[in-house]
Amino acid sequence: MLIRIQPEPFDLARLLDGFGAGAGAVVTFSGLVRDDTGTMVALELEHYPGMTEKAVTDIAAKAQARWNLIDLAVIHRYGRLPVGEAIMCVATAARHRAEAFEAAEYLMDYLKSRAPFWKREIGPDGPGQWVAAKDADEDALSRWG
Amino acid sequence: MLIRIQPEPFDLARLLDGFGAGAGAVVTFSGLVRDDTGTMVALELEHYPGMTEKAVTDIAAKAQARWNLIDLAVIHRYGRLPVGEAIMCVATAARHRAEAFEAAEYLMDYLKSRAPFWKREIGPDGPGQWVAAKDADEDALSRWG
Amino acid sequence: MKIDVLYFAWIRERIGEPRERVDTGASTVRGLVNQLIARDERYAAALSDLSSYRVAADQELVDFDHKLEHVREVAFFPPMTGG
Amino acid sequence: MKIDVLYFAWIRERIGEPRERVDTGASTVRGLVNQLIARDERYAAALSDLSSYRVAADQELVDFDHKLEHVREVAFFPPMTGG
Repeated sequence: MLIRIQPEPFDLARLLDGFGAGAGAVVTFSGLVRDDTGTMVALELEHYPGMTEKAVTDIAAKAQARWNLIDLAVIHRYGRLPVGEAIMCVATAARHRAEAFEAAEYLMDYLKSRAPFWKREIGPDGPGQWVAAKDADEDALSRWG
Repeated sequence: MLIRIQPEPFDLARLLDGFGAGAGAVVTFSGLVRDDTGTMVALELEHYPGMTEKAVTDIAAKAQARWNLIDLAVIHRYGRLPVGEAIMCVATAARHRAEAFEAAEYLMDYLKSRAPFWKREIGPDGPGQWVAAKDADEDALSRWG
Repeated sequence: MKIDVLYFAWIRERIGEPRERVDTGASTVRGLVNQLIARDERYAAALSDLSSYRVAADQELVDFDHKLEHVREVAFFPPMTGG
Repeated sequence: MKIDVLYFAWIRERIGEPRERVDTGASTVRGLVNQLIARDERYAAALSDLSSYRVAADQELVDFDHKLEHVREVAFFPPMTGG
């Protein structure tokens, strides 16, 4: 299990090198900074040092146990992330595809609403709106019982 | 949209370089040759040249339209594939994570049961059993309506 | 009418050939299957259990009632195991 | 009892500080919130609407009835937007 909370960019390709040996299925998810308005230059991610590591580790351990994963990785960045860069990624390795997909979706649902990160849009003139949490993201957790 | 049916190994990292520009979510799935019995040395994949390309392109086009994907890739190998090597991969890029995950699972479900590939286990003494299709894989298609 | 008939995986092995050209008067896939089964026991062993395999006509999956008119290529194969 | 109180995102901005040390006799998170709101309008603006934010005690999410006994660090922050 690899968990990293860091400001630096990461290399998904290097992460995947040798990842999931013995598995039949590997799923990855990458979240990228998207500019919907055409006026955003970056996202600024604030986080809660200490709690972030605990919360992410706890979420990952639950996924690992629930789906008996062969391997699992979570990398999540914070700080100022320019449009187009990766914010975070998860990778899951399991014997079969359903387990790998479900575990990756579970990780994403919980990281979205239970990992202490807060996003703010940065425009050409500086900080703009804080990104609001969506009801749909909170609701997504209910599917995991 | 990138579709490749080939015997050669592929490099997922190279595939992902620049993949999904403008997207917020990128999902990949890789299927690896797994040795459950400890006696398998490879999988041999037979396919139906001509129909394979048509079937995979058709499946990919349906996924692209249904989820309005920003980008999509399918690479599927055939021939003799040693234990541990990648058999195939899909990659999907969309604005949001639910679309990217669903499209990747749709692609996998259809490639599994509608793309004309047949797998056979190769042991130390040569060809063994043909891998039987699973009812669960056929049933998985029903969730897509 | 001459049709290219292709066989894959264990169907190919039972019949012993990957493809052949078949002269047929059958109007449907089912008629072609019956003609082949009547040839000899290799075909009977491969094609008698209709629930055990799939058929494609000109590289599209079809059912056994599919008409053969204008069809140039028919393939018989086990349920797919891609992915 | 002295507790480290942390603020994040727009709660931090409204209060004007990322953290402070608070001397409190409150027995629950709710009591601490009421004590802070009573201080001045910056705290009232940040913390009056209980439905708009979350609380962690010693880095675990808790509800407003959570007991403060043995708690050393309380954090107030908006719903998370990770991923």
